[in-house]
This record gives sequence, structure tokens and C-alpha cells, in this order.
Amino acid sequence: MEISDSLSFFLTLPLFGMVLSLLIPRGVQRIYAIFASLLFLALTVYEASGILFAGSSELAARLSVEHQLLWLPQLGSRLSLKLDSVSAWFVVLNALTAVIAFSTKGAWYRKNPKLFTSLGFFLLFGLNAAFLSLDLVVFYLAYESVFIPMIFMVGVWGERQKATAVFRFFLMSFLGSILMLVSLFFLLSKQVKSGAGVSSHLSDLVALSSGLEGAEAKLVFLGFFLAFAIKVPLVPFHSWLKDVYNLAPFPATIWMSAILSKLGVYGVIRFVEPLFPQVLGFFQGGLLFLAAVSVIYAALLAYRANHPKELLAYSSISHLGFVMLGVFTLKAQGISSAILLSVGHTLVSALLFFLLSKVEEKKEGLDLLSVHGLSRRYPVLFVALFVAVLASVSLPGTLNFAGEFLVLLNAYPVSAFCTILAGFGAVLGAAYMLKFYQQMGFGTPSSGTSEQVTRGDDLGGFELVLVFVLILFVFYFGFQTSVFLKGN
Amino acid sequence: MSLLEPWMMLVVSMVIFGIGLLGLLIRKNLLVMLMCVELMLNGVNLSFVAFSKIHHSLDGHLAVLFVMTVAAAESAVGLGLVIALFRTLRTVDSDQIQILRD
Amino acid sequence: MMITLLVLLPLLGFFLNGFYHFSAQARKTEPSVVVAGVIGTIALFAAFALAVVAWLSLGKSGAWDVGIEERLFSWMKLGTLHVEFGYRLDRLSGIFTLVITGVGSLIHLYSIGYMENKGSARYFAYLNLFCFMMLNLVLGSSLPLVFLGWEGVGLASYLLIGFWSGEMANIMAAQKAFLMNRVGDLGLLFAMFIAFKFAGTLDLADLSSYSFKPEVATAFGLLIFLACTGKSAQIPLFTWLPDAMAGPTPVSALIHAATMVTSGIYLLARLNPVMGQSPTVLFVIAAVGAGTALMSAITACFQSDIKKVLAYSTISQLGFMFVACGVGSPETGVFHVMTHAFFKALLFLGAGSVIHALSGTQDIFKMGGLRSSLPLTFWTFTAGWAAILGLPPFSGFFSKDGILHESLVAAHGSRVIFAVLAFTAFLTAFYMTRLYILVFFGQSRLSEGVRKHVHESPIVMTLPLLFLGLAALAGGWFGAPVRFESGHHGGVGEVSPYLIMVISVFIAAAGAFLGYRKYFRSNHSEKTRDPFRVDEIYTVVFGRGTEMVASFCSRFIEEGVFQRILQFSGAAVDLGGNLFKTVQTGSAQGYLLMMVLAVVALVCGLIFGVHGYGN
Amino acid sequence: MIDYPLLAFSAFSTIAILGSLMVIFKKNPVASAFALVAVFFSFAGLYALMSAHLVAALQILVYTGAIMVLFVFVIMLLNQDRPVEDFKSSSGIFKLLSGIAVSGFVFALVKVALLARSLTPRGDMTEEKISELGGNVKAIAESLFSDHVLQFEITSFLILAAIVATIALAKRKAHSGRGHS
Repeated sequence: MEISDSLSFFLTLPLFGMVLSLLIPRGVQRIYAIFASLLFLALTVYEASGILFAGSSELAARLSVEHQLLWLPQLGSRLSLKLDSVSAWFVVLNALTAVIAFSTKGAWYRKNPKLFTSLGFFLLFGLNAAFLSLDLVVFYLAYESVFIPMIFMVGVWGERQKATAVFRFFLMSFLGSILMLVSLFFLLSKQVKSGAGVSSHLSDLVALSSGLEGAEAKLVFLGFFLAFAIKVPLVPFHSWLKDVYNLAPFPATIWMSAILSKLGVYGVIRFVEPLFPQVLGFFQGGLLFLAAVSVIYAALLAYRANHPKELLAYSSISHLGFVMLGVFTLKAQGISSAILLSVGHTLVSALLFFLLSKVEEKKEGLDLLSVHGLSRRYPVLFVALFVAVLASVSLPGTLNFAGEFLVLLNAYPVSAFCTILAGFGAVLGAAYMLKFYQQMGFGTPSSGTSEQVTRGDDLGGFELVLVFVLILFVFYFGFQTSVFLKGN
Repeated sequence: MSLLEPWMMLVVSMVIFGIGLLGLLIRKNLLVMLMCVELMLNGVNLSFVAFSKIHHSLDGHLAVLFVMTVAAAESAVGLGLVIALFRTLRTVDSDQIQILRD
Repeated sequence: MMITLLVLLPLLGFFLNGFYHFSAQARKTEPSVVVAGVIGTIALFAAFALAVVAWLSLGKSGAWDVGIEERLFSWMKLGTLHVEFGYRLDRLSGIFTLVITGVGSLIHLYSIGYMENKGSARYFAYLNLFCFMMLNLVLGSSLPLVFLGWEGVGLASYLLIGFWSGEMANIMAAQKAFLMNRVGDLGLLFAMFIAFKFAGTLDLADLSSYSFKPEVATAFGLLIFLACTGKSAQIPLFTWLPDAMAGPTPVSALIHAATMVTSGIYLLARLNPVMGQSPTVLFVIAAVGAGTALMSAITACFQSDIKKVLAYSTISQLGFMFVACGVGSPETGVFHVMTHAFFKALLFLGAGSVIHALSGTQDIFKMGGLRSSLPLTFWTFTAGWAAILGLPPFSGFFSKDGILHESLVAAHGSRVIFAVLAFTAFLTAFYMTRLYILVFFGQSRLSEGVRKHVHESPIVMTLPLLFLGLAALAGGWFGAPVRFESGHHGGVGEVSPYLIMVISVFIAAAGAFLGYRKYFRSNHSEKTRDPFRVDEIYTVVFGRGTEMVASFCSRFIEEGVFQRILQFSGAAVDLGGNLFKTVQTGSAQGYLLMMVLAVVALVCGLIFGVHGYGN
Repeated sequence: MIDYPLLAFSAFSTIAILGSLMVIFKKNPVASAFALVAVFFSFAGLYALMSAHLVAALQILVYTGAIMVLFVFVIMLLNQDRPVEDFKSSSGIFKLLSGIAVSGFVFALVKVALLARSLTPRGDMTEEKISELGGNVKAIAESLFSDHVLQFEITSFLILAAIVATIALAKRKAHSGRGHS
């Protein structure tokens, strides 16, 4: 069997990049990683552009490609990749996130850079496999494999009590994955019993799961749902996140908040929704409430947070609450809006963490209680940070506004109460983001930071271009939302 | 015709294997434990040949040849290790050798 | 594309100035205030010229619904929702556009004199950004676009209030403004959801002609009104405006007096047909407007900061406008918006001129006798004073009178509201006279250091003052055509407008006289007081409240429950590990035994009985 | 008529079993080693009974000739000053459990062995075929150097590795020994 399909490069190229990174000298690892990921981004956009910018959903559907390759016949598992208007965005975001994460500077390029770059490319590979696969076994494997580089990154370049963080991360994620695995095997064994051939392809499992009923369906649903709810995370399942975001090195944080969290969103949209439409409908009220509570509760926690990473971590939960609110409307429009918002969130949270990493790189501390007045030292950096903050509080004109607005607009007819509850998150969001920016940017500079602005310290060169392009995206797509919303 | 049948060989081989296993379980002397491993290997070899006989095939014999090679290599390395351990720890008691435990 | 161009010109100014700012920074120089100011002013002035042309092209029909519409592109299209990005200029938005660009360009001009070189390009960039957003607000053809402007002006206001970011107090004031506005914005957001759910459209023209069910109309109207209270500083969301005076004075004149704070009136006037569908909403608007007018007028009497007095006065005047909308006569409200923009901008710029002359002193009890040293400022300020008092023939006379009259005779007018407004007018006369006299008359109470530097402002500052003085004087004369159709009479029946005029002039004279008597010879200073302490209550209830809820969440729920569960689960795994650790004796033979036992069990299982498992 | 093969089998197997028991129950490792030699010889006899002549020869060469000599060498080389606390150190319950486990194991294995009675031949290497091919040794050699040549070559690597490992162990010993004393 040979892979001659156009989609396979999404998987093979990152692996190739990973191998290559082991051969590249240490000194040029960063340049190599940025260059390679940019190249990959360009290829990805080229490959996906037909679908992304198709004028209508029909055209996009026609352009979607599916590729199959049987590889685990015992489980009926095929390497079944599909690029359609849902996965295309996530694949592009994945490549983009890699570029941003590789562009950070720090210990990971000093201590064992080869490991770092190869882990990054492996992550790219795993996430692409997860986003493209229609086969649940392959998806599960990819979903789990993503976990490995994350653990390594936190473990090798993390701060202080990283062991605890990694342990908690592992515990929660593993719990979720195991539940998903149990549910998956339950479905497969059902299939065996029913006498039909084994196949873990989504469409075959959909046919099966529609036959499940009552408590059985609900339990299987919960298995899948909990795994994704932990990954996103939704509020009662979020407790692992604080420490991990806090202690992880910046690229890992960027990856986690920008794209790993989307894996949960994507899982719900791609798998849970078609597999368990009735059960989702049954739980809808509760799920919407959970999403709204996530928004508010995480916003309150962010308001209390004293460390910017922690604050942004909670803000990430809060925004993903909006995304999930859109998903749980269970309507095509709501889900489209949720995808729109998650694209916005990916761009903005990656941008925020990236800029924060730049602040840290300048050897400034990162404590909101002690670090002040940096905007004078790094004017360009802080202008960019301010724009990112504005996008994060979803100022109209940004992509995040369009997403949040449409999510709430579509959620309102479904549950006015949850929409209003989530809406207050917007006010709190402004409160904590402004607090974050003001504490760092304004006020009297803390001791050790001189008043003098030294150029060259500030954002410049490639980083400036990257940030500028990201900001441009956020605003351009904020107005050109039709790219995302074709036909629905 | 002789009443000797290959299954009898099998029984012997398994008894020898069991004795070797028992020795491995209850003896603490590393040297004796290595001997017990040899016993078990021999037991297996015997059953290889016996099955070979039953099946009218020579593959069992070949397997025995390979097992012997491995056994020779194993005992050489094993005994080397024992000597090394004895040099550093002055004992061949398997219970005393616990440097990897903690 | 005239209107689009008109909107985009300030945006161009914003980018040019922003670029100028950064390029100057790259060259390690301070941007020149003249260059930055000229860029900003020309952008605005060109926009004003375009606005005049556009206004004239509307024709003289005077009909409300004639408008020029320009559609640019499709913004959001999802399901039945279709939001066009487009602008629409009709009479209502035309008036606002003229005021924004006209007063705006004067204030830009004034700022050239007022601002120093330091950070001036940034300042003018923000100011241009504000004008761009404000134009979006009034010209946007659909609610989301209005919302874009709505939040955008909030942002610009945030940036400008906190312009002098060296002091944390300014930043906190800016933050307060932004957050309170954000609460109000929620109202607009939810109103949009309701509108879309029931009317299926967010287009302003479609929406105003849609008739809602009564309870929906009430909910929609109240939410819109909530938004307006935020932006226009009405009860309950008014406490940010006095704090917003932390920004540069021209900013206070432009944003917090002439334009942004009147956007609430714009929205109410724009959606008047929908508001009219619910008497409850109208009543609430009128009551809140009257209450705010009275309350802030009382508070203004106790202020000693010249800008704070004007700020409370602005809130009070906005209350008048809300009453006009609430009694069912938004056109008088809009008329007052216009005249108020003239005279309040004038007053603020005059105050700015005074502050500029006194090197930053803002306490009116440390001024006095400035009439001779600042003649031009004095005379223009007098025009503003007369206009806000409502003395004929100044502009305020026509518009304020109109509101007083309408509050009595319009469809939803009543005596109580009229009485409250009349009393407020009396208080207005009192505190404005107090301010006027304390600043310009009597003995000088300046400190020695300041006195030496007192000087009249440069021409770029006095020129706008003159223009605005002229507008404050004559701005009301062509107000008659703005009072389009005052047809629907209800309230308390016919009352002669002339009677109201007489009453109002009398009230103003009485208030002014009282102020004159009390302060002309008085020398003792008063402390600033807030008789209602609303701000403090808000700080406690909402500031601390949020703080407490947040810390409850983080301390008890997060640390106490979620993190602890995680710790426990970690401990449970540890415990399990320790349990199994006892099996791991480290004795190889122990492991071997276990292995053998397991194999025996397996083999026995395979041999005896469990055949055929899995088949 | 005396069934010589059966007689020989009984003799060899009795020696083998008794010898192995001695291997595990003799306290002195030297005694164990000599018992093991006896076991190996009797195994060679058993192979010969099954006409596996090559294996029988190799058994004597490799096991008795090489491996056992190695063992005896090592025993002498170590020259233990104090005997290993052999049987005393494991607890009674451990020994009991071991006994039960192993007898269960052997029981199960014998059960399997008895199943072999019903097996039917699957290959074609009958006695006649082997003698036709030129004898046991030649037949095995043919198979070894044609079908299984790869495995054969790999074993050479294994042996090479073993040699290297042993030498490395010996060398380290010399170093650490100097450092130690």
C-alpha cells in the first residue's frame, strides 16, 4: 500500500521535519524550526485554501478530500483522513501555532534545542493526525500522542514544581482518555456482537450509536464528552490547567492554549455531535449552563490571578466557555460561530502568550504585583500587547468580537439565561484584561528597570512582522467573516 | 518395536524444567541459580527434540542448536557478571545484591 | 462613496499620526505638536467639509427618512442573519455628523495650542480614532456597526482619559469609564439578541419600522436604555464621567461633553418608534433623565474643581435630553444635543484655557479676578455661561425651553417632570454663576508662583473659542427647522410656549442672582462634597463585591474544592502506589514466584474448563 | 525380549531427574556442578535415543565440555570465604508456595505433554527420508545453511556481543579492583 494522496503530506512532512531537526546543528535550530514551520504553514494554506476560501459550503464540500488506508484490520481501523471546512481551519491553525511557538526565545533553545524542535514537529504531526482523522482509533492514538511532547516540554523546560504540574496534567488527561477509550471499545465490541464487520470509521460508528439507547448511550457519551471537556477545559474539569500553564515553558503554553484546547472543541464538533445527537439534546440545558459557568467562573478567577500566565490561562478557559456555548447550541449556525471564535481565540491567545514571552525574555519578572511601567521601556511591544488585549476582550472589529457576538446571538434563542450569564463574562473579561495590561504597562517602574528606552530591546525584525501579521489577520477576518460562515 | 514413545521424553523434559524452576526459586547462590537456568534450558531442548520426533521435522533440532548457542553466550556473560559482582560486593547471594533496588 | 470617505478620513489621520509617533520614536525625537495637530485637524476638517456637502445634498425637504445609503461589504452572514457593513446619512445622523466633525475640528485646532510636544502624535491619533468611531456610531446602518462605534468610542475614551499614564489615578479613571461603559454595552448587546430573535433583523431602518409585542418592546427598550445610560452617564451608570475629567481638557470638551456622551440620545432618537411602543420604557427614560438632571445639578453645587463642575453640569444637561426623549419628543432632545455641544465645548475649552493659563490649577477657589488677564477667554466663557443658563437670545435658551415646554405638553409629559426640570434649571443657573464668578470676578486668590505666569492663550486656542462662542450665541436660531413635527400633544394640554419662556428666563435669573449674592464677595473656600455618595457606594458594592466574589471563587471554590480534589486524587494515586510497593520487595525470586503462580493460573485456566473463550 | 530403548530411557531419565534434584539441593556448589554434569550426560543419552545424534554430540561438547568447565572455573575462582545462607534465608511459607507453584506448573505441563500423544506428524522428515538424505547431521546442515542461514549468521553476532561483554566485564573488574583495594 502506498500513500500517494495529497493529504498524507500533512503527516509525513512534520515527521520529516522532526527527523531533520535531529540533524541540524544546535545553533541554528530556531532558524530552522521557524523556517520549516513557515514553509509547512504555506503548504498547508495552499492545500487548504480551496476549501477555506470556497464561496459556498457546497463548493467546500466538493473540494473536501478523504483518503483511506487500512492499517489495523483487527480493529477495523483505517488511516482515514479528511480535509473539509471544519478540519481545514484547525490544520491551518496548527501550522500557524507552530510558527508562533517556535518563534519564542528562551531556555528551550539553549538547553537541548534538538529535543525541543523535534518535539514541536512531533506535536504538529500528532495534532494534524487528530484533526484530519475520521477514524476513531487513529484519532484516539493521535489524541494521546499529543500528550507525550507536552509532558516532555513541561518536564524538561518547565519551572519550579513542574513535577506536580505534570503529574496533575497527566492524571486528568489520562482519566479523560481512558474513559474515551472505554467508550470506544464499548462501541467496537457492540459492533462485533451485532455481526457486522469491525470498522472504527466515524460513519460506521454513527450508524451503530444511533441504535444505542437509554443509559447505555448516555454512559458512552459521557466517556467521550469527559475526555473533551477535560481537554478544553470546561469548568469542573479545569483544575489541572492552572499549574500546567503556569509552569510550562512559553511555547508549550502557546501550544496548549492555542491549539490543544481546540482539540477538545474539535472532538465535540466532529465526533460527539454526530455520534450522540439525542444524548446531547437531552443534556443540552446542563451543557449550556456548564459553558456559561465556565465563562463567569474562570473570569472571576482570572480577576484574582496575580501572575499573568495564570491570568491568561483562566482567560483562556473563559473564552473557550463561549466557544462551547456556541457548540452546545447544536445548530449549524452556532457551531459555525464557535469555529469562528476558536480561530480568533487561537490567534489572540497565541499572540498574548507570545508577547508575554517577549516580556519575560527581557528578564523582567512576571508578577502583576511587582512589575509595572514597562510600556515606556518597550513601547512597540506594549502597543501590540494592547491590541491583543483589545482583541481578547472582543472589541468590535476583531475576529473575536464577530465570533463571540454570533455565538451569543445564536445561543440566545436556545437559552436566554445562559447567554446573559455568559454575557457578563464580557464585562469581567474587560476588567481582568485591563488590570493585566495596566499593571504591567503603567505605573511607576519597579526597581531595576530604568526609565530609558533602549531601542533594540523592543520588538523588532521577524517578531515584529509576525505580530503585525497576526494582528492584521485578527482585524481582517473580523470584517471578512464570510470566509468562515459560508452558506450556513 | 520399542514401547518408548516421544511423550515420555516430554514428561521428563517438563519434570527437569520444573526442578530447574524450583531451584531458581529457592536457591540464593547466584552460581546455583545459573545452573538451574541451564537445567531449564536443557528441559526445553529435550522437548524440542521430542516434538521434532513427533512431527517428523528437523526444525526442533535447529532450535536446539540456537538455544545452545544462546545458552553458551548467556552463561559466559552471566558468569562474568557473577564474578564482577563478587569482586565488588564479596557475595554471590542474590538477596544481598540490591544496589539497583533503591 | 462620500460618506465612506468622510468616515475614513479620521481613520487615515489616526494611522498617519500613529506612524508619525513611531517614526519619531525610532529617531528618538519627540513628534512636533504642530505637524501632528495639522494632520489631525485637516483630517477632521476635510470630513466636516464632506459632511456639509452631504447634508446639503439631503435637500431641504426636512423629512426624517430621506437619507444617503452606502453599502460596503457583507460583514456577517449566518443563517437568516445578514449584517451589511454600510453607512447611512439622514437628518438625524447628519446633525450628529456635523457636530462631531465641526466641533471636533475646532477642538483639534485648540489642542495644537493646548498640548505639549510630548506624546502629541499619540494624542492626535487617539483623537482621530475617537472621531472615526463616533462617526461609525452615528452613521452605521445596522446595530452591530453602531455597536462597533459604541465600543470604539469607549476605547478611545479609555485611551484619552488615561493619556497621562504616568499617574495611576488617571489610569484607574480610564478603566472605570471603560468598565462602566462595558456594562451598558451589554444592554445594547442583549437588545440586539432580542431584536434578532423577534424581528429577525439588525438593520436600523428595518428595526425602527418593526412593531414588537408589548413586553418584547419593553425589554428591548429597557436594554437599549441601559446602554444609553452607560454611554451618556445617566443613573445608574454615571459615576465614571466626573472621573473622566482626568484626561486632557480638550478631550473632556470633545468626548465627555459634546459628542460621545450624547450618543445615548442618538440611539434613543434613532429607535424612537420602537421606544414609543412601550409607555413603560418612555416613563423610565423620562424619570431617570429627570432624576439624573436634578441629582447631578445638586452635586455640581458642591464641587470645587472647575472641570468637575462642568462634568456634573454635562450629566445634568444630558438628563434634560433624556427627558425630551422620554416624553416622546426626541427632536427637541437632539436640538439640545447640538446647542449643548456648542456651549459645553466652549465652556470646557474656556476652562482649559484658564487651566492652561494657570499652569494646571483646577480649583475654582484658587482662581478669581481673571477677567482682566484673560479677556478673550472671559468673553467667550460668558457666552457659554449665558447659553447654559438659557438667556435669550443664546442657543441654550431655545433648546432648553423646548425641552421644558415639551416635558409639559408632549405625549408623555407631566407636571412633576416639568417641576423637576424647572428646579434643575434654577440650580444650573446657580452653580454656573458660582463657577463664573469665582473664576473671573472678585479678588485674585492665585498663588504667587502661578500669578507670574498668567497669560492669555495662543491664537490656535482662542480661535476655536471665538467660533464656538459664536455658535453658542447663534446656534439656536436655526433651531426652528430642527423642531420638525411637534404634533402629538398630550400631557397637560396646550400651554403657551411664551409662558414657559418667561418662566424659564425668570428661573435662570433667580438662580444666577442667588449665585451672585452668595459668591461675589465671598472669599472662603468650600470643600468638594458628593452629597449622594453614589460613587463610594458603587465602589463598595461593585468594586469590593466583585473582588469578594472573585476571591471567594478563588479561595474557597477553586483552592478549597477543585484544587483539593486534584490533590486528593494525587494522594490517592500515591496511596495506591504505596500499597503496591509492598509487593515490590526487590527480591528477584519473589517476582519469579509471582510469575510462576500467574503462569500456573493461566495454564490451568486454559486446560480446565475455560476453553472456547472468545469464540 | 528386552526393550533396550525403554531400559536405556528409564536409566537416563532417572539419572537426569535425580541429578537435577541434587543440583538444587546440594549445599556445596561444586557438588551441584558435578551433579549437573551427570544430568548433561544423561541428556545426551536421551537425545541419542531419539536418534538426534548431532544434538547429542553437541550436548556433550557445548554443555559438558564448555559450559560446565566454565562453571567449575568460576566456582574455583570465587573461592567463597563464607557460604551463602541458602535455604535458611527464604521463609518456610515462601518455600511451600514455591513447591506448590512448581508442582502445579509441572502438573499442568505434564498434562500438556500427555496431549501430545494424540498429535499427528506434520512434517515429512521420517527416518527413511533422513537416511535417504545422508543422515541426521547432513539433513540438519542442509536446512541450517539454506533456510535458516540468516538466523545462523545472527547467532554469530550474538556470540560476538557475548565475547565483547565478557571482555568488558573482565576489564572493568581490573580497574575497579585496583580502585577498590
